Amino acid sequence: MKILVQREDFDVGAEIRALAGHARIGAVASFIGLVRDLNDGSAVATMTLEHYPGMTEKAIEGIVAQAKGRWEVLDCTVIHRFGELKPADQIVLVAVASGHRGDAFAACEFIMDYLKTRAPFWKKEQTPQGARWVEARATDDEAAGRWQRKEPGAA
Amino acid sequence: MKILVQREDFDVGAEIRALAGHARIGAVASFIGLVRDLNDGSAVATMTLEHYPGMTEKAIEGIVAQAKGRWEVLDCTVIHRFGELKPADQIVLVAVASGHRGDAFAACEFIMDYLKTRAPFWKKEQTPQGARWVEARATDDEAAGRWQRKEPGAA
Amino acid sequence: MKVKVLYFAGLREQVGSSSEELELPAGVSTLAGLRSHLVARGGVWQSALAETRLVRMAVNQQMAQAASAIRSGDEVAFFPPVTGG
Amino acid sequence: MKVKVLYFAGLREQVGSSSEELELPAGVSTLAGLRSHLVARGGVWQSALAETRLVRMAVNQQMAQAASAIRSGDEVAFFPPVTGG
Repeated sequence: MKILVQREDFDVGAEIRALAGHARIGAVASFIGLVRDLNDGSAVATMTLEHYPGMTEKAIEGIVAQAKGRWEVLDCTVIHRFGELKPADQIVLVAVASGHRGDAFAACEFIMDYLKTRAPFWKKEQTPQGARWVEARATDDEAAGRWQRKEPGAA
Repeated sequence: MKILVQREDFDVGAEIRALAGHARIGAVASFIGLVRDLNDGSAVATMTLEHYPGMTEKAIEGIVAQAKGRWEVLDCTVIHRFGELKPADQIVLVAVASGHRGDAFAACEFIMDYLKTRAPFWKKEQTPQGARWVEARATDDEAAGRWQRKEPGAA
Repeated sequence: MKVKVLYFAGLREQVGSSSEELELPAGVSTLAGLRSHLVARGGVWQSALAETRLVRMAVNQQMAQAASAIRSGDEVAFFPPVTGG
Repeated sequence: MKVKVLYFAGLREQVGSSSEELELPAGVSTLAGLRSHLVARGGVWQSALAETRLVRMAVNQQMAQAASAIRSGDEVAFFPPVTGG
């Protein structure tokens, strides 16, 4: 397991290769989030990611622990950047290694959905209309909520 | 769009970097399938992947076209190997670039599920008990069937 | 009419052939008909292609059903359920 | 009791402070109580932390609810809904 919150970019190929290389792994699902040059109808020149140092790492650890409790996760890497980013820059990587693809996909998407709604990061965009904080989306809460409805015993 | 059926290994990092690099892409979901050293309780020494040259490419093209009809797919790469492979070797890569993560995850998992049940590849494993053809799994049909139930107007 | 028939994977091994050119009698015009024609050879053909076996079929490199028509010059393939990915 | 209070993102900009050390009156023992105490300062505090605003809270770097207890020495944080990933 590897969790990094860093200003620097990351190398997706190297990170995936570095996942525990044992031969019980049959599936690696991964996700990369990138800065788009257009958001909510405005051109985005640069984006600044603020975070809560210390809490971010703990929040991601907690999310990964939940994923491990629900699916077979043989190894997992989460890297989230902060600081100033430009369009097409990488923001986040989640890579999950498992025996089977169903577990790898589910754990990877779960970690992303929870990270979007529970890890203390905030995006501020510079647009031609000035700087603005990105608003949280109801669709992100819904995406995270899907997983709760699937939990046994949950309402 | 890039679809390759080849004997050679592939470089995941290079393939993901090569996805159309424009800044409308906010999400890249990818999947790598690998040879496991244990399958259905038997140690796997080597695996041979047979395929139907010509039809495999068409089948994958058809699956990718369906995914593009259902989700926003800005770019997509599918590479599937054939020939003799060893445990921990890479078998397949599916990488999907989209504006948003929901589309990228769904299209990537859809392509994998359909590829497992509709693309003409067959695995033969060498085990201490001898060579055996891998049996198709009911769980793979179920995984592919999920997507049909979600189609509007489908029974 | 003449068709090319391909066999793959376990089915190829069972019938001991990967491909053949077939001259079909007039009555054979669907995949089901072709399969019955091959089963009628008996022996490994009967066991490999029996109704009770899960066999997938393609015509001209497209997945096809038992009722699918076949025409002269078609490439037909028989194979087990696929296991790639 | 004494607590450390942190503010992040838009909320930090609104109150014009990223962190402060607070000496709390005896009656304040929950996050809701602390929030009311800050709102009572009026001005930017009142507008940024008003009941009608969606504000997320953490105690000692764990997400927490309004009813959560706070103790002397705790690190408390107020921030808008998160937008990372």
